[in-house]
Order: sequence, then structure tokens, then C-alpha cells
Amino acid sequence: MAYSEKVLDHFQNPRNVGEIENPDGVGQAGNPKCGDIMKIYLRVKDDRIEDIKFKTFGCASAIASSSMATELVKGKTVEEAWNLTNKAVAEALDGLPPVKMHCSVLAEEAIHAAINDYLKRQGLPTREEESHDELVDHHVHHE
Amino acid sequence: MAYSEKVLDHFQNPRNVGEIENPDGVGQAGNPKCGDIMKIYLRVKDDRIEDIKFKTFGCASAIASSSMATELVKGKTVEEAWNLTNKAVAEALDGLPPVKMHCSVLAEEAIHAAINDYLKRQGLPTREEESHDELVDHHVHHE
Amino acid sequence: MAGQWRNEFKNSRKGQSEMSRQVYLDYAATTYTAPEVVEAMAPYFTESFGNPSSIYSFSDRNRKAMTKAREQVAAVLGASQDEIFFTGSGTESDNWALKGTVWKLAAKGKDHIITTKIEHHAILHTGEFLQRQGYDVTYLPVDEEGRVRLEDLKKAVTDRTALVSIMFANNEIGTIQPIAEIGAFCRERGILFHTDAVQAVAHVPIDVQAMNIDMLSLSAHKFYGPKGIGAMYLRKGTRIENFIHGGGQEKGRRASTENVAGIVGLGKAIEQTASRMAESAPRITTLRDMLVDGVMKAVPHAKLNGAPSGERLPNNANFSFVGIEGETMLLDLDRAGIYGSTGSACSSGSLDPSHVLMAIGLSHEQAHGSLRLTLGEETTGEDIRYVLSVLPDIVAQRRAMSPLWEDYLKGLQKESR
Amino acid sequence: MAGQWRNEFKNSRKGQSEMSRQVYLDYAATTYTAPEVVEAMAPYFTESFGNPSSIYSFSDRNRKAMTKAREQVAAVLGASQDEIFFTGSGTESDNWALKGTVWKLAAKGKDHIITTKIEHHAILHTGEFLQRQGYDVTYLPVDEEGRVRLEDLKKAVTDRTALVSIMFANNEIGTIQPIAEIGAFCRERGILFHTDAVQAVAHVPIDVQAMNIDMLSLSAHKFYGPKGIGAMYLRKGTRIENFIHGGGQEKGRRASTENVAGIVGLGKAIEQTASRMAESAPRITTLRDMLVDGVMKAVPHAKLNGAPSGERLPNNANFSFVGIEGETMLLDLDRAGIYGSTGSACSSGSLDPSHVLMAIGLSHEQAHGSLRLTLGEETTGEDIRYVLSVLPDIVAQRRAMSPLWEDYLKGLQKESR
Ligand SMILES: Cc1ncc(COP(=O)(O)O)c(C=O)c1O
Ligand SMILES: Cc1ncc(COP(=O)(O)O)c(C=O)c1O
Repeated sequence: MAYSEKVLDHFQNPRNVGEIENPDGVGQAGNPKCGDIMKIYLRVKDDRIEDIKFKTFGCASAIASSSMATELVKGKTVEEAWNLTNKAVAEALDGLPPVKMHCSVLAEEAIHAAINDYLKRQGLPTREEESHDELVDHHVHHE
Repeated sequence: MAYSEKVLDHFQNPRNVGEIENPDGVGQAGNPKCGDIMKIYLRVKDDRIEDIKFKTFGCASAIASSSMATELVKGKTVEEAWNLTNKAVAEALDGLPPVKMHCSVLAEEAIHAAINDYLKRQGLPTREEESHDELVDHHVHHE
Repeated sequence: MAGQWRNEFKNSRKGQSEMSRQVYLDYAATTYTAPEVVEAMAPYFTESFGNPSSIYSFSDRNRKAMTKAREQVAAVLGASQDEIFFTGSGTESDNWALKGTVWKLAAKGKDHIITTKIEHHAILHTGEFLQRQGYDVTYLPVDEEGRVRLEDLKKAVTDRTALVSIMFANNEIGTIQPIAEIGAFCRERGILFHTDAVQAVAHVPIDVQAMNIDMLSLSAHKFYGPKGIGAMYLRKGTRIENFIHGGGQEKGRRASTENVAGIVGLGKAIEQTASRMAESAPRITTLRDMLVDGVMKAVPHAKLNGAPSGERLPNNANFSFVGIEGETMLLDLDRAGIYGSTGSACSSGSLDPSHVLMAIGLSHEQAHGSLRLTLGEETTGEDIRYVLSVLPDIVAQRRAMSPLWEDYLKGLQKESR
Repeated sequence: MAGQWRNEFKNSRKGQSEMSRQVYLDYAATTYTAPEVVEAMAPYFTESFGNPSSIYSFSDRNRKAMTKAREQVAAVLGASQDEIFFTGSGTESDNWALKGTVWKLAAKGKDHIITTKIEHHAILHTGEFLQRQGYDVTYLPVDEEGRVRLEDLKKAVTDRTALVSIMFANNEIGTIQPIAEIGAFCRERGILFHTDAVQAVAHVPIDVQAMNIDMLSLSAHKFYGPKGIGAMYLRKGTRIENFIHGGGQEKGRRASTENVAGIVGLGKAIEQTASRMAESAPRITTLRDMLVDGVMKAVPHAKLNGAPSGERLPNNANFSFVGIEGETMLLDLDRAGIYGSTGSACSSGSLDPSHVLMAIGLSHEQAHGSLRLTLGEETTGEDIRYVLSVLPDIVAQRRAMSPLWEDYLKGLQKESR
């Protein structure tokens, strides 16, 4: 498995792990069938992500992506946080193996879900998710 | 190649090689297509094989079979010589590899041909060859 | 010998802290090649290198060495040496058995294969290929411990059934199949019976005669032989099509210049490993049971997958830890110097978790959270104690950050109310 | 190095008289594994034995070693490393190319293969199998020197042609084919082009790009690597069906646990042998020409089979000696410590002599009386002089007892009258 040093670091020492009591937004992405579930907790103040925590079930790159994504959006405006792309997460991790790119998508989606939950609670209009179909690439089985 | 010591001996030091000047009978068996030709020269005196010589184009077992067959019939009556079977030749050589059994048949056939030639020259009735179809066994190609 | 490998194994890891312990527990994936096997192979590279199909005396030694290896394999299986054909891997033997059978028998209206849902991909993907080619393949289910039921097999048989292919022992969960009963049934019905015995050979007793096996696949690197060499037992008189066509090697049944060194290594390895079976199988079983008991005690909500001790391979342990994902565990164990395997899809790059774990009825979550530890001749009690000192914390730490585990605990609380 | 092998080679023959010289001239059948190759392989048996498909760090070294080997192969062929797939032999690569292509393309109406009458059995017998399966195969004739004519190929192509498979250089007579022209033609016509380059790789320059080759087979034991390991070059984007189905190794295209030691050996061998090509090819060519000239002078009515020097493999000499049979010659040479090969049917247990010699128009007698001597890196001028001191007498002695030779001489006398 060709994980970068950064992925291994964030996997072994994940940042922002945990829950937030009475969060302003909670979002989840993924599916236990696929082996990946990411849950994001937000504390928002003055339109800024004041605090963010995650819990993730998934492989090393899923955990590293959660950790990196939370780092990247912490302190950012909600708008900025929404605009974080999976590519940016992967790049910040010095890349992910091709078959693992979907983990970074999951991080983006979980943050979007949490933001939309926040917007809903605020009575604001929610945003639309873009599709990531191109990432369901051909997977191969090793034994 | 699993040749017996006897085969190798008769191949390396073949007995009765050569021709007989003005022979009493000459016979040939085999076919250059198959890579085997055996030619037998007979000198017959008082119904006995007084001398016998051969020339053979063919593999080691063909040459060894010729050598052994000539040894076995030398000094025998024409009747006895006719009755020499390929099995007897192969056994006298301590066996031949299965794919090489046809070489011993060739020796039997060449002797028969030479005897029939002798009988014809004497104005005597010739004898009938038995068939050896069972020996065209399945051959396999190695590279 | 034991010490020798252990040293080499440790030396090869010198880059890492000298303090760190190395515990290899993936013997089912592959074994080291035993030093005495490497030694037996050595002369056939540079010294006695002649092509065994060449008639000159220079190749005599090679021909003899190959015959000896064939005898060594035959002895372990209860076969005769002319029923042993060397191949390039266990996978190749599996491909040969399935493809060779239908390629030969389809013309006689026998175009149906029966196998199981828990076979190795070497069988499953070959089956799927043959289905794409128009042949018919039935995949039998298994019970919760991974056993095929004879009634299911009986029901699946039709007039068109050419071959039953059922593995001897499963590579993930270790369950051993009722091979003798299956063999007797197939023989009675006049159907060819193949068994993928890659995980079983030299580790549990096998007798192709008593068990009515017509074809059997094996692979050297599962019993301390080299990788890239396998064999097929083909009962005398079994007519199947060749798989690799070409020269007349292996009595015209498997083409390619013979891998003499590999063949010698396979022969030596099977003989040596099988000769130690009576001593090593109980020892490894004891260690495995110690591992299983320890894990089940120290890790809450752990599940042992597969059959009970005695009906599974001596060296196999397979757990599910709900709430965590397999690859995560492997990497955490790796940091602790422990090398295992998982049925999680994530570690394989596939979309689905282990088809074996799904076939025995696990949920996706359970399958993703599986860990296979397989022991071998170098495994010690110290190794197992070390694993038991490390694994429970790893599971606890990763569960603490898992939303699935959170949900699972909540579910338990609800239930208990 | 040279000295080292020579010593081992001699030591291995200690049973025989120490006086007797040993001259191995069957490098086209197989080479020894070079000592530096054996050395490169050594760590991957007992020490670094992890399954490369397992994610733990213990297998990192193996993964790196495999990538390096892929790069070593790619460099020699002018390919990129992700176009190289390791197989179990040259024969397997050949089987894969032909079967994989029609299995994939027949559905699109492409069910026709064009090859030649002088291919190795790995291609010919695969072709015959595919014909039995209902596919269409054309076998092109060759000229008297063993060369395919481009016009014949052009005429054979139809709308249904999926693949052209023409060997790079022939294993019996050494003739090199006009691969670049064939490649250009196939590319232009949009037909896949495979070449069996088992005899050519690392011995003559190859550039898969410049030559428009889509697939290429090679085998390590023909260039001082181990037996039982081969490779296939598969141009990026070339979609053919898998041949060995199973696990996802080799990017999902060739299943079986990777033969790491073999792969490392193949990589090292191809790199080393190719790097010496500029020096060894002219040296071997000179020795071969010395052998050919010597034989043609000393043996009356000898015939050199194949193409002239420069259009054949540097190491190949193939003679026909009318009146004698090949196996006889091999055994007589064996007694003198010289190891060669023949196209005679007798030595192979087959009914027919070499299909290659028949295809270039030899009579049965000439084909049966053929002798192939192939040189290699350890061959010396002394070796050749020794052969020249022995061979003419052997031919003369066996001719003296041959009825065919007698007939041949009589025929000559008649002609000259
Ligand atoms: C031209 C050619 N193709 C294919 C092969 C088969 O290679 P292998 O014996 O490695 O399967 C050989 C040699 O045996 C050969 O010379
Ligand atoms: C049950 C089973 N069958 C087949 C195989 C394939 O063997 P190989 O990797 O030697 O091709 C394996 C191991 O990988 C296995 O465990």
C-alpha cells in the first residue's frame, strides 16, 4: 500500500477526533456496506467553523481524510468550508492511492452534510451536492 | 533418455556392421520419413545363417536393435531366425523405452525381408509377415 | 533451522528499531521458503541447469531430481508419481481443472460445474469466465461455519454435470470440508471431483484414494516451498484438455520448460513439512487455541469466524470486531510489528468485503471488521502473548473513534432496557 | 563470473573422467542462471518472503523489488513498466496472447489468427487447440531461409483477423523475421500484433515502439535467468481476456501469488545480459561463424540451415548431414562431452521430424540428420576447436554404417556420370 507519510501521520495521530456536545450541525456520509462511515460535528460562530470533530469507521485513508479535512476547514467561513473539494483534501495529504480517492470524497460529503444540517437548523436554504460519479473507478481484488 | 547399458553398448560398439559381398539374401525395412532404415545381408549355408551384416540409418535404439538382432540369429537355422521376435530383441537389450519399441520391430522385419529374399533366390516359397499395429503407440513431442 | 530463519527475518528489518518485535501471522498468505529447501534447490540454477527434455547425459541429474520430487508429492497424497503434474501455481492448477474439464467434456453434453460460494478467486473467477463463455456453473451455499451440505450438492447435480470442485480447507476461515463424503458421492455418480487443497496439503492428512479425489491442486509456497510452483494430482485415466498448450513436457500435459529448481524445492518442502505434521499440527493448534481464547476474553464483542477447533485448519484464527475496519487494524498491528490479514474490501481495493465472510452470513460491518491471523512453524507462545498484549488496545482505540461502534453500543443499551 | 560457472559445471560432472572436456552448446534450449542473478534472488526466499499483495510494511521490499524488475524489463524493450506483466513461462505468455485475444475479440466478429508454420509449439499447439474450439487460424509458409513474406501476410488478412503472431527469431534455425515491417503493416490495418521473442530478447535489439509490437513474449531462462518465469509486454490500452483467472495480482491481469524471487531474477538477468549485448553478440557471432566455416569445410555434403550470418541469431548454427540420424549424433557427441540438439523426430519421441526444417523445404532425411549447436556467454574458441576436432569423425563413422548414405553416394556417382 503506497500511503504517503502525511496519510500515515494523520491516520496514526488523527486530529479533531471525537464529538461536540450540542453541536450546531451534524452530518454523516458513507455506508457500512462499503466499509466507510464518516460523521462530522460542527460548532459555528459568526458564520465561521469555530470547532469541528469527527468519528470515522473506515480504512486508513478514510481516517486520514477526515483528520485532514477537519484541519482544513477549522476557522474557515461556512462558505469556504463548503468549497473544500475532495481534491484539496487528497492534495493536502500528498495524494491518495487511486482506489482510495473515494475516501476524500467521503470527507467532502460529510462536511457538506454537516453544513446543510447547520443551515437547516438555522432555517436557511440548504445547498446542492455535486456528483462524484467519475470516482467509482474499476476496483480490483487482491488476495 | 532412459537407455539401458546394453543398448548403449550395442549402439557404441555395434556388432556385425557392414555388407556381405555377393550375399545370399538382402532385406530392408523402414522408411526415411520415419527416420529409420535397416538393411540386412545374409550368408546362408546348410540352412544356417553363417554370416549376417547390417547397415542402419536410425536412432541409437535402431542401431542397437540391429546389432543385437544380428547377434541373436547368427548361427541359427533359417527357421529359427525367422522366429526371432522383436520382443526377444528388446529383452536381450534389457528393454527399450516405450516410444522406441518400433525399432525392435524394424529389426525383426528387416531379417524377415532378408530371409524372404533368400527364399525367393532359392526358388522356395516366401513367408508371411505378421502385423505389429499395436506398436504404433501415442507419441509425444518434446522441445 | 527455526533460529536461522528467525534471525534472517529480524535482520531484514534492521531499518526499524532493534527493540521492536516481529510477529508474522500470515502463513496462509505465504510461508518463507525453508532454508533446507533453498539448499536443495541451489544446484539446479547454475550447476545442473540442463533442459530435462534434452536427451544428453548432462540432464540426467535433472530428470532424476524431477522424478524424486514427483515421488515426494505422490507419497504425501497417497498417489503414484505418474499422477503428479507440475504447474506454475495453485491458481494455474485450479484453472486447469475447471477449464480442462469442460473443454474436454462439453462436447459430450457435460458443460456444468458445481462449486461453492467460498472458493478462492482462482476457482470463482475461472467459473465466472466459463459462464461468460456459455458454460453453466452452480455455486453452493455453506452453513454458518463454512461447511458445504451434501444435500445441497446432491440437489445441484444434473445429467450435464461434468465436475464438482470443492476446496479442501478454506483460506480465510480455515473450515475443512467433508471431502471423503463428497468424493464418495461423486464417484458413485460418475462425476469428476476436483479439490483445491492449496491450504490443506502437508498440513492435514490427505489420501486421494480413500477420499475418491480425481484432481487436486496444491502450491509450494503454502508449505515452506518457493513461490511460482504448484502441482496437480490427476488420477490415472482422467482425460481433461490441456490448459497450457505447447511442448511435450509433463508427459504432454503441461507445456513449458520445466522449472527444475522450483520442482525440487516443492518436493523437498512437501516431504519435510508433511513429515513434521504429527508434531507441528498439535503444537500449532494449541497456540492457535491460546490466541483465540485470549482474544475472545480480552476483546469485548469479538466473534470467531469459521468452525470449531478440530474442524478447521490447525493454524487458522479469524475474528470479527464490530465497529472497526480491517485495514485500520492491519496498519496498527503493522506498527507493532505484527503481520496479519483482513477480509475487508478496503485493504483489497475491491468494493465488496470477503465473499467468504458474506457467505457464512456475516453483515457487511462484521466482514469489514475481520482479522485473520494464521500461524506457522516459527510461531511461539511468546509471539501469541505479545499479540494478546497489543491487539485489545488497538481494537479499543479505533472503536473509540468509530461512529459504528457508538451506534452498536446504543443498540445494545436499547436492547438491555 | 565466467570462471565460476565453468568450475561448477565441471565439478558437477566429477563422476566422469576428469580428462573429458565439457562443451555445452544448447543455449537455445536453456541457459544456466548467472551467479549474480542467483545472488539477487537469494533474499526473497527465506528472508523477504512476504506476499506482495499484503498491505503490511513487511512486504514493502518485495513490492519495490518487483517494480524494479518491471523497469528492468521495460528498459530493454523500450516499453514502460506498467506494460510489463510477469507470467510463469514463455509458453504461458504465448498461450495468453492467442487465447486472450480471441476470447476477447471473437464477440466482435474477430475470430481469426494469422501465424506461421515455423512457430514454437507454444504457438502452434495453442493454435490447433483454438481451431478445435472453432476459431480460425492461418499458418503462413516461409522461404527457404525461414523468412515470412509480407505479401503472404497481406493476402491472409481478412476482416475477421484479430491477431497476427509471428516469432521474432526462430529457435531452431535462428532466422530473424522482418518484425518492423510486419508491425507497421498490422498497425496500419488495426490488427493486433504479437511476437514470440523468447529467443531474441536480450540477444538482439528490440524496440516495441519503433517496431509497432502490441504484445511480446519472453522467458528468463533464455537469457541467464531462472526457469519457470516469463513475462508479457502488453501495450497500454490493449484489451485482451485474462488467461489465468483468479486473484488481482499483476493489476488484475495475471492471477497467482507473485514469484518474487523469480521476478527479481528475470529483471536482473535481462538487464545484465542486454547490457553485455554490444560486447557479446559480435564475439559469439565470430565463434559461430568459425564453427559454421569449420564444419562446412570438414564435413562433406553438409548443409547450413537458416539465414546467413547477420540475418540470424548470433549464437545459432543448424546443420543437416545427409545419411545420419540426429539422435545418434547427439549421443556420440554426448560421449565426447558435447551437448547439442536435433530436429530429428527420434530424439523427441514424435513421429515427425522438426516442422521448422520441413517448412523450409528439407527432405525427411535431411531433417532427421540435423544438428543444432547454439553458443552462449561461456563458449570459447577452444570449445569450438574441440567440436571441430570431434564432429567430422563422428559424422563419418555413422555414415559408414548408413544404408542411406550408401544410396546417396551411389546417386551422386550416377549424376556425375
Ligand atoms: C521461440 C520459443 N517460444 C517459446 C518457448 C517456450 O518458453 P518456455 O519454455 O519458457 O515456456 C521457447 C523455448 O522453449 C522458444 O524457443
Ligand atoms: C485456497 C487457495 N487456492 C488457491 C490459491 C492460489 O495459489 P497460488 O497463489 O499459488 O496461485 C490460494 C492462495 O493464494 C489459496 O489459498
